[in-house]
Amino acid sequence: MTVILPAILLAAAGLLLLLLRLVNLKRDGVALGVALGGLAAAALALALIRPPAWGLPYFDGTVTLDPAGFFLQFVVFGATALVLLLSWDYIREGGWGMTEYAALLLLATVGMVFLIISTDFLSLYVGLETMALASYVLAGYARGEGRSFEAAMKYFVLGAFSSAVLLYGISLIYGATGTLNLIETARLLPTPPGKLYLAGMVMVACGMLFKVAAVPFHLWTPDVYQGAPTPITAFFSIGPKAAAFAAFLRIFSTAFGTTAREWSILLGLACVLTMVAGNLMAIVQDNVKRMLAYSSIGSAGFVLLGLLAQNTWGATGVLYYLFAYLFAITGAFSVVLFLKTKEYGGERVDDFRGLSRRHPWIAFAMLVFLLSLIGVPGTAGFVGKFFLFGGAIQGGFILPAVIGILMSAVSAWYFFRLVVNMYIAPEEPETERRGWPVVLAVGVCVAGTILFGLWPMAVTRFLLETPLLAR
Amino acid sequence: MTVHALFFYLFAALALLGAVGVVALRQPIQGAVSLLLTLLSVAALFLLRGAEFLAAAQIVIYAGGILAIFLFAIMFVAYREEEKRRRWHPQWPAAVVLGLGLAATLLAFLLRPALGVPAGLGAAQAAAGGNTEALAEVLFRTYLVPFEVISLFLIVAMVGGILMASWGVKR
Amino acid sequence: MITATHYLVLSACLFGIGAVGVMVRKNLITLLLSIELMLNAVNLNLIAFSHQWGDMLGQVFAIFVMAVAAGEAAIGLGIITAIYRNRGTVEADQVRGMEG
Amino acid sequence: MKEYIYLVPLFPLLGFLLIGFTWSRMPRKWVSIIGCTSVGLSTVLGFGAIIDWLLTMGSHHPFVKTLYVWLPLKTAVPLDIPFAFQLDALSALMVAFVTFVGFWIHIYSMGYMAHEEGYNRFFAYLNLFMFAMLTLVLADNFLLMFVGWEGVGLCSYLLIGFYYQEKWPADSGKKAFIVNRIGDFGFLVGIFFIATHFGTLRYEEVFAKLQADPGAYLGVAGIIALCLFVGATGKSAQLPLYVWLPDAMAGPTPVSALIHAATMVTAGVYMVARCNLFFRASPTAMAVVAVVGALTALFAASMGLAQTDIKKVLAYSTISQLGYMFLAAGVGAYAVAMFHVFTHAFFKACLFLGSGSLIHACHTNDIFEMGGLKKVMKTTHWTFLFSTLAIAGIPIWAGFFSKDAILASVFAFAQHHHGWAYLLYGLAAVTAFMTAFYMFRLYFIVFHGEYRGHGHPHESPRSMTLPLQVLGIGSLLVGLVGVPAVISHLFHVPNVIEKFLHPLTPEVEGLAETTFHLSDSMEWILIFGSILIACGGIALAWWLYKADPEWKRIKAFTAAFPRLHKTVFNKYYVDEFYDATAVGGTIKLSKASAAFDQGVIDGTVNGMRHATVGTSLLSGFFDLRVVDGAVNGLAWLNKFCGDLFRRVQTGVVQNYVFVFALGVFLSLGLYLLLK
Repeated sequence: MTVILPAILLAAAGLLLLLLRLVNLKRDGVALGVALGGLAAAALALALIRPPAWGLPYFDGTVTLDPAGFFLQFVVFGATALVLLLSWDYIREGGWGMTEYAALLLLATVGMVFLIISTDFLSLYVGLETMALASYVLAGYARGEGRSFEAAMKYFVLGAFSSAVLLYGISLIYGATGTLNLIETARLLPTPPGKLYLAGMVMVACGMLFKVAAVPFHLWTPDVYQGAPTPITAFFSIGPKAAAFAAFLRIFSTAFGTTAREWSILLGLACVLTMVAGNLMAIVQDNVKRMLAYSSIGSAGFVLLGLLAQNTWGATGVLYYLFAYLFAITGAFSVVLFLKTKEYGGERVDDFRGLSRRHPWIAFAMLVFLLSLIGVPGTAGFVGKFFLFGGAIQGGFILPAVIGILMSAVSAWYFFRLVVNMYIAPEEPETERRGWPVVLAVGVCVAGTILFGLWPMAVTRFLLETPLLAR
Repeated sequence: MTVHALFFYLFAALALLGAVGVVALRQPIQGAVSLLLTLLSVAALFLLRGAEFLAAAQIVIYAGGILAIFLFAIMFVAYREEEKRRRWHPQWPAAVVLGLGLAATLLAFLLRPALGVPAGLGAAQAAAGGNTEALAEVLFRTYLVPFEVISLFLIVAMVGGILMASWGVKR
Repeated sequence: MITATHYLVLSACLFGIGAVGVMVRKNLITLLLSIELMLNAVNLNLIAFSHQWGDMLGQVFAIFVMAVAAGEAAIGLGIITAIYRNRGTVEADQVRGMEG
Repeated sequence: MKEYIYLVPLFPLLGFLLIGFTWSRMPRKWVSIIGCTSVGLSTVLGFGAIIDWLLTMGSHHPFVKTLYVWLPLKTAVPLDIPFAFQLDALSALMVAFVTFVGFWIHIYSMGYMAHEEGYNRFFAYLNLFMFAMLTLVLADNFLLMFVGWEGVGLCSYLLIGFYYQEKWPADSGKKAFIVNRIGDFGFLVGIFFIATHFGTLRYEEVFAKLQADPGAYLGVAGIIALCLFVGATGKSAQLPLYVWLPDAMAGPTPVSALIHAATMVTAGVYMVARCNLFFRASPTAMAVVAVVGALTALFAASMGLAQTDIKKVLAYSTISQLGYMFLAAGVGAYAVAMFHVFTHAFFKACLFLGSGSLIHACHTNDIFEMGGLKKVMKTTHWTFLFSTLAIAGIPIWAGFFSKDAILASVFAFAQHHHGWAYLLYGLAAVTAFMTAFYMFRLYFIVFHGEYRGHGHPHESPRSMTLPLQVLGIGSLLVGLVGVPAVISHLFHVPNVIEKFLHPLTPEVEGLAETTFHLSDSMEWILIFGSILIACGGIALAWWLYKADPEWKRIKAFTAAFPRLHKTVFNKYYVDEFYDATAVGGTIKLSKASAAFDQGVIDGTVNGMRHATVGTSLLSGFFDLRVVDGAVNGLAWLNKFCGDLFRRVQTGVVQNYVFVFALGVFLSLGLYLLLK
């Protein structure tokens, strides 16, 4: 029970919000308070779970709390909390009502939690669908904006298609092993792997690659990221992605761990393609949300490197990079939101002109986020990339690692277009003041990026010293 | 050829026919009826594999529930203008080739799976005292947590569906 | 003798037809119907394997798949309604404000 | 006092934070005080720490001050990467001149930037740079060095783009940053190889492992060395990544003096010297370093011959001198390379500051709009002359000793080991001749003859001339710490620097050696030879530019070879080549992949529909609309073209599904083929 207590608390908070909506209590402040309170309670409950409960199978092995799951749950809680803060101005200006919005976010988070802690294909799939379904609605939340609906539609059609592919794959894996449990799967996999397993593995891989937006299953990403409400874009770029990577890691490292030689060909190809295409495509974008979307595609490629590596550094890199990415990408999107004055303000690269003059602190914060995304040492992003690339080289994936390092140099190119605009371009008229929640979110992200860049020890020690995944 | 096999081929053919109908027929409403054919045939196929509960659920949930929503939506939005437009996206020849290719590659993997003699459901069902009981055993014991989560999922679906359907008024 | 392979062949065909439907149909509702075809293919697999292995896992999974299909249909039709009201069309290729 | 070594980089950081985060609200006077004091304090503290360390531990034992554990590499505790600073011979030398020269350049900036907008920003960046540079040199592990390495790159970028109203500086800043990133990429790959093969990144541990069993690491050491060298070529502007440095002159002159002459650009040499054990394990790597160094020296010097922008002349001479340093490192004379880094910092900083003083006075960078300034700017004149004599290699000035040491080392290397290195000696000698020539060309054009500009040039303020005097005297004296062996025997003055840096290059069985001996007579011959070369260059400059006030001779020469002059003046069109290939190529590639995403896939899809008549007809049977269209042939064609054009910019969900399905299909097919 304790293992799923955080999820229960979150679900309770979400349902409470829906209830409030039913009795027509629609105060935005109350909604934000309930949602943040629910998250805080969940985080506390999670933090109180002590190691003896870790790694043991619960509920007939459908869920297991291992260090990776423990860690990533905090990441998604953080993502949801930050996104709630970001949404404050946005949702209020649209007059869209915080209550249902917060409820959907929380329920999506419940889905992510199950995606993260499941050690069974069935519960993993159910978590995935809960998360995805709430995401479709959230993508279309900017009602009245045609492109928001368009984003929801594209996300939905492709999401449903991909989950059909994933399901087909899972059914084949079940056919090959006779179990749905991930840990059992590892035990029951026939050696050498049969055709049934191979087809299943490929289709599961395709489904999961879609969820993390890897090339060539990434086509939805730019459109959805651009069309969705900006806070939700921030949410998509870290929350569901982190949860999907947890499941990815669990399926491929744990369940399919013995056949790494087979799947590393496919994932290696996808990884290299993703890094190259994502980063190159970002160069030609003029819309900041779209640029960040492509850069997040590229980042998924970096994370895949850690998955490929199949060693301690690699797994640590995956988790730490996602952790660092939480601060950097949410921060970057919060700056975009900060600049939103009119319809699509803050979305063009030109909107950043002279930001350092208008809001020196915000410009500095953006610089920190971009440096972290590029992977400049001293920021949390560097530490994550260090383990990812180091792990890949250690694991013998030298060419992908070298391509990754090169692509991370390329990323400086397009990110510095923003920096140039902020620091080196003439100034433009004043923007209006924003509410405190956005500023708070920016502050938290800056603090996190710098703090975990300079003092990564507390986290990395934990990640390196424990066997991350239940086996 | 046993009766069992005869039934299998009959329903398989009907299912495929319905599926082709969904893709090829002009009107969405025709497609929905076509899908009904497939759904019922698949339900029959479930029965042939000893999944009685599933067959019933297929008819109730799918044919009864989901398809009803579809018909509702079709009535609401898409009835009138359909005739004037092309029904297929211009990429259709390539898509058909690809779809056939996909099915063919899948078949290449699936045609000779290393599967032994089927165990049949007899033992499992006998132990629990019937198909539905055996199912409930697994569903409410092993998969209790996902079962609870799926209820959240349905809440999200309900709330989301209502929200989305109530939006979209032109500004 | 009808074996699991028969079911697999049928399900692969259904899956392929469903995929073709998603790729070629412009009407969003028909597109959703095609996705249901793909999910049915999955269920056929699950039932066949359930019979093969002699356990109930596949059948339980199939129930969940049905529930998910129901939820997806609800959301999908909600989205379609919203788009219809917003743009006056339910054709997938008419909805394209963003590209590149 | 050495315990407080961490304060040396910390003071400038504090200065940066203080100035930076009050933005433009702090008055200039306070900014000057904070900016200069912070660096002054680190200078004093740095020297204090070095002296304390020398007295208590001696130069053979490095002193390490660990602040806290930064990053673990393995689960085992001893292999953690600390945030720690290390004081040894090499870092002591670097700290000494970085803080000293840096301090005087800060003082100079007070005068130079007095009338500029963004005074606060400038000092904030300058202090941040000092922090990064000192972190770079004091780091006790590769990762921390990389922190400083990226930090100096960032500051260099910010400072080059300082005049952001103009487009050129902004572009140059970006160029510098990107070229540096390419170099950093090599460095980072090298670091990862070290981490994987040695399991640690601390210098002490890595080099101890390498020394203990060089044979075990021979193969990988060469790869690591080459990766690191890629990083060095980026930061230290060597072939082929030198292109950013001349453009970096768009920044304010004190920046050129500090970052692009005295300190940051020498970081590559420092790094190679630091990692000399890797390089010595691989003769190939050493040869690469030496050849790249020699070629860069010659190439850059030849480009300096025809420049008219005073700062560009100095920029090319910097590249050329850096080439010299790498040449020395490539033949194994690491101490000599560092010696040249040391002397170069003084005379090149002095030259740049002098040029700043000239620009300040004449408001132009063009040397042909100066002239005759000898009389009006006395201090600037004599300090500039001193440093010019130093770089030309005239005895007793600093550059002579270090340059002669390099030439001698190359010669000795050729004599003892590889005959082909005589060729390098030849290149270096030609470069020395060119250097003397173009530097004195500059000197004669600027200070002699008649004033050709407008306005009334005047001597610069005291805050600018004082640093000039200090560095001018420095360029006369600092060479005395490294006198050649023969002179050291003759006058009984020790070669201090060589002794001091001796622990840097331990003799290890199986690795290339680092000290060579020449016979006394040979050494004398080489010394006189290099003096002769320098004098020859000066004489030619004198003959062309001083003895011939109308410059008839040189004009006749350029008229005779117009194409040669044009090619040299345009820097051999290397920038144009890069723009056309590397930069253009990447943009094209990204455009192409964008087009692929949007167009090609969709185009293929549509192509399959439209290209074949058969398919079109088939679709016509099924689709009334197409049949209708086909009847109105022209209308159909029209629509088809528009359709196709529109389709290139997709955004249609079915196309996305198609690509998805294609991905699944290809992945399945891949495994079908593999099995």
